[in-house]
Amino acid sequence: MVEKNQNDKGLNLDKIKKLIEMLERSSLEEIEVSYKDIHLKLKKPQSVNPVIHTSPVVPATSVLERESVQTNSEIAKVEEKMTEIKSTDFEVKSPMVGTFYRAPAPNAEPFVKVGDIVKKGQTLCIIEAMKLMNEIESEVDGKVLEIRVQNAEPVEYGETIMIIDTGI
Amino acid sequence: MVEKNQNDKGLNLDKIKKLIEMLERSSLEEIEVSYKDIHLKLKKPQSVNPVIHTSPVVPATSVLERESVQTNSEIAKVEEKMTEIKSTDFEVKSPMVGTFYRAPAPNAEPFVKVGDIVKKGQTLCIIEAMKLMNEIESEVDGKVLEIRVQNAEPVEYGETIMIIDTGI
Amino acid sequence: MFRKILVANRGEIALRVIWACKELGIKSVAVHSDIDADSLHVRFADESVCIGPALSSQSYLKIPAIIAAAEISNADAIHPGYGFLSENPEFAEICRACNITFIGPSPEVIALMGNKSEAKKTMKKAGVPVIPGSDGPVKSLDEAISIAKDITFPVILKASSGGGGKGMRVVYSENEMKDAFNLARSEAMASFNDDSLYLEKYLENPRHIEVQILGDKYGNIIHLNERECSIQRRHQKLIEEAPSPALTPALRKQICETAVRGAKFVNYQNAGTMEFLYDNGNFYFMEMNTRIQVEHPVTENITNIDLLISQILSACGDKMIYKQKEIKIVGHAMECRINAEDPFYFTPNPGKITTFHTPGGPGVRVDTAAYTGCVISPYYDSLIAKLVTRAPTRQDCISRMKRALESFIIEGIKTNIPLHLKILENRKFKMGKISTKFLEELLSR
Amino acid sequence: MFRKILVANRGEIALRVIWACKELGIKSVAVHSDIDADSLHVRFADESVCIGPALSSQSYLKIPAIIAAAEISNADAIHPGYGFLSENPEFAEICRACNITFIGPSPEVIALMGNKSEAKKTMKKAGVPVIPGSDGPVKSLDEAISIAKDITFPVILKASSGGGGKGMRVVYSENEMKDAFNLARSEAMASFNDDSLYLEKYLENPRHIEVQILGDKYGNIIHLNERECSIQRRHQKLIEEAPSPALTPALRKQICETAVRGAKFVNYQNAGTMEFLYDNGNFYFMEMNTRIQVEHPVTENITNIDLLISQILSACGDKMIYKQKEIKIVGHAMECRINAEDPFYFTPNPGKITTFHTPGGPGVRVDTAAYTGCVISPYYDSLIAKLVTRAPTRQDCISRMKRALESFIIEGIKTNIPLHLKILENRKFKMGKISTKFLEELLSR
Repeated sequence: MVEKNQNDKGLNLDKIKKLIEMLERSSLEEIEVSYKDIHLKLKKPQSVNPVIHTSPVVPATSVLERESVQTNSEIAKVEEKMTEIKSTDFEVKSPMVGTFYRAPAPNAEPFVKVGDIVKKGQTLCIIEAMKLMNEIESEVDGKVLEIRVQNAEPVEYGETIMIIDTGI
Repeated sequence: MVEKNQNDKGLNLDKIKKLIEMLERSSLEEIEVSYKDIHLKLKKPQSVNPVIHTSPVVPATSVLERESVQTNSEIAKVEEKMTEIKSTDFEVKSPMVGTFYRAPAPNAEPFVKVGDIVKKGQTLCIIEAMKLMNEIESEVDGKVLEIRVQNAEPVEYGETIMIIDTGI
Repeated sequence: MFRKILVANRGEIALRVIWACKELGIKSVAVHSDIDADSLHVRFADESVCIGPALSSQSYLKIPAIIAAAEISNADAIHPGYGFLSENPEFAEICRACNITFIGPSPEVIALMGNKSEAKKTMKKAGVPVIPGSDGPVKSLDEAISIAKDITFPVILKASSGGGGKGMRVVYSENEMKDAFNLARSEAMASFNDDSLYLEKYLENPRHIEVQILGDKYGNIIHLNERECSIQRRHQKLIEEAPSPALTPALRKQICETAVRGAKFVNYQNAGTMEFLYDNGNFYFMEMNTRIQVEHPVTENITNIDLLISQILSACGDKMIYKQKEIKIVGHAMECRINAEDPFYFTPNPGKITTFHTPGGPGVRVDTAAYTGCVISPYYDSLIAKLVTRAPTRQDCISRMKRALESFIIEGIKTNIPLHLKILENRKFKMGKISTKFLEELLSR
Repeated sequence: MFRKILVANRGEIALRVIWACKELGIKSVAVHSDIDADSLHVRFADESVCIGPALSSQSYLKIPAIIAAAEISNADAIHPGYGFLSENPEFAEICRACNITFIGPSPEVIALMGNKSEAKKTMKKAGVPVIPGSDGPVKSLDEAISIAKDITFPVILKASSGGGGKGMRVVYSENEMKDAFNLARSEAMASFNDDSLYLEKYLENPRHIEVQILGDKYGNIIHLNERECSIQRRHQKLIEEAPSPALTPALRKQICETAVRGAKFVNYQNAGTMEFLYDNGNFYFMEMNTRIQVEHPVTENITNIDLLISQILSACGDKMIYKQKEIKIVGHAMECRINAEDPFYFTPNPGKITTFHTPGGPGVRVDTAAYTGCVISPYYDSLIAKLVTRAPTRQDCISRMKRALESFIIEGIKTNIPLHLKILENRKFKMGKISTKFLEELLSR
């Protein structure tokens, strides 16, 4: 930012002093701060203790705090689930925005059901966008573990639509 | 003190001096500061003698280069001084905004000089505010180690005006 | 022109003064308490002086500290903002004695208008209608009862030196008078060190309508139309707007011209506000604020006149450049005061603001000294931002305010934004059917 | 009225559309690439749809993804903002075929005015002065030389489908023509997949003056006066203002009425801008932008008309509510585009914004989608905020802009704020003596 004509209340000596005190009292090894065009690095002598990293000096608050709160609980949910799920699970993500269909026609059988064994290249579902029916094929061999989207529901780009267990 | 506008925001000698003091007094090993095109790194060796680097990073034509050349001799002086300073130092802070006077009248002797022994209750200086002369008395017994403000200079509330060594 | 103005205030109004100084090319000096060292008014002023500890009485209210700060920084004028020392005649007097221009009216006018019962008497003389009531302080309970009977109940008792709702009591009948009189008197004593009370007719559903006055040093006084500030809680304004939805053009002319007459009578200089209670076509002088008001942006928005710049130029001795007949109202403006408080319990909620994102876009103005990471201290007033909108019509102005409130993100502390949204969605509010009782009624439901 | 508008854009203009939707009580749908999931337009819209990966061609420029997003969210209209698909006639055509209202002019008008040489021909027929030059594309080098001799050197070669300075070459003499012609042609081919070029007289010190047009579906077209956008670098505008300091009232009337005549000739609907080069009392049609412009707030500030709301109402089939003679200019307005770039080397500077504090106070408007903690991605345009000021006079407007720039704190990335301050302090700029060469000259010193 521009050099303002006012006194810079950024990193004055008093603040540096306080930072030194803080560093001394802490178990940290080093403090590095950038503020406007000032960069400051304070370092303690090498110690035996394990190095502790506390990165953001300035709290990296997001405008989206509410959402990140939700995200945490969502993460918790996902994590719980993840414990059941093996590392061999494959997430089928929607390659486009559109409407998800499980079957080729309203009264037809769905392409796949939970528990089905699928082969690479097999059609898993259809995503309709602009009246075009896009068949989504499996990229892996495996067993359908979960179908995340209801028939005829909208999906976003990148949304997980199915989970396939490739470890069978 | 009133913040001077512009121009003195850089890393001038006084500030470097103070930074050195801070590093000396601390248990830290290293201080690194970048400000605009000046880069300053102060590092304590594992041994006793501090190694001091002051070098402008970008344009070698910087106005501050000359100053940093001079810095070394200044630093030497500071070092000498600093070795004397103990944790028993007492900072005399201004209890009010006003103008600092070292003596009761323009041609009188100053109340105290560096090196003087002072007693609790002894007048250290005067701070004038709204034509009122406020005598500032020492809160401790000790020896005047440093007088931070020049005679007839303004002081802010809370500004350190003197340092008294109470450990004598 | 002044060389350097000391801003004897903090928060958004200190910044507001600094903006005006910058636009006029005048240097500014911020004063601050020690806990305000990281405040934006300190950052944006050309110079700053720490004047004392957090407690206002030891810093922002301490006259010697502020005068000393002006002296050591060589400021030739002081802008007092609102609150703190802005209506303290002694401070204005000391500034004058120290040869520092106080940006505001003369100490004499501040003193005269600062005493509510004296101000009322004076305005009565000037031909400004005042609420029927006692002529000055009531001396005894008996006198209070006799006047009340005369002007008919309900009546209201008020502290002569009062403000902010303290020392006020509404009395509906003779029976209630004794207790009310004693209570109001002790409150007045405790709050203002002055137990004198006055009494007036109590209006059941009044609107708060005030007129912005601007005067120079040569007797030229104009008005910049009215503001309506009926949305208030315990005499603390919450939403202000202009023009008032209650006034016809004829009534507007009448009330504004009356305000100018009153201001001329006391030879008013600089910016000031005449506050009236308005009920059913009648309006009564309540008090005059001899300073800039929190809600001045509302007037700036409908007149395109910068009130702070006008204050400075007037104090500097410039002649009034506006003619009354050239002052035009453009559109509608509204201000919501965003306070750090629980939106429904009104308990202050100081703390650290972790996210602060202000709304933008057309017709939105934000006056604030808050920022992401700043700490709202419990020592000072809870106002953290003024959100002001303008639009061609009152309805558009409300829609704009609503979307601005919805996109104002303040995290880390509670604010009254939810209350503002609730008010804006109220049917009576939308229709402009408001009074000073509006909020009380809304909250009691 | 529309029930739900999909905003086919990102950044500040997406927010601007959302504000208008909110004020009109219309639901909004944000579309976004995966890396924009935390953007403010996603947060403030009523709904959001992720439409693809970061690369614009796979998301904001991908027509099927946007149409599908409108379909799954049941949006009945799409606002394209500026850039991306805003001037793509195919997109407007597909919207129409899908029964979704495209908020803008018809696909036919977009196509006609989008081809620069066709647009020029058409405007010539409408009696709008155009720069002397080729009548449509020049077929060969020989033809280019012959026309250049005819209209006298210097001349400028431009890509027929061009924009943003690509495929442009100034030619000062016959000798230079061959190389310039070939270079411009290959640039045009590479950038727009169309190597056709046209040629026109090159003006040495022109001003960029443009007229804001607003039309409804019933042939009513008005202008909202001009903007001057002469402060530009490589045809990228940096500072825009209104009114232009170059025009007399008579010239203003002439240029604005000419623009309306041109717009009427093509039966223009919705908001659009006629861009002219102005030199010494003469003005020449350059091109028409068939969309809202970045600098629209400048016009909103001097006319008090909300252009986004006007666009939506017009697309919805509402009749024009403004009469030309009622459009009044109030004061002066200026916009500085704040870009995430090195202020003097112009290299983009994406990264995380660690502090973002926007200026407030009277007459200051900020349109931005940035916030403390947000990441400015290298995938999109470097515009992070538009700072707009209004004041009674141009001089006051500049003072206000200066203090607003000085109090705009952006940390973590470099911005062009220092360059803006440098321009604002320039004597020639202050006097209004500017041209499209101004910035080049300032920077070369």
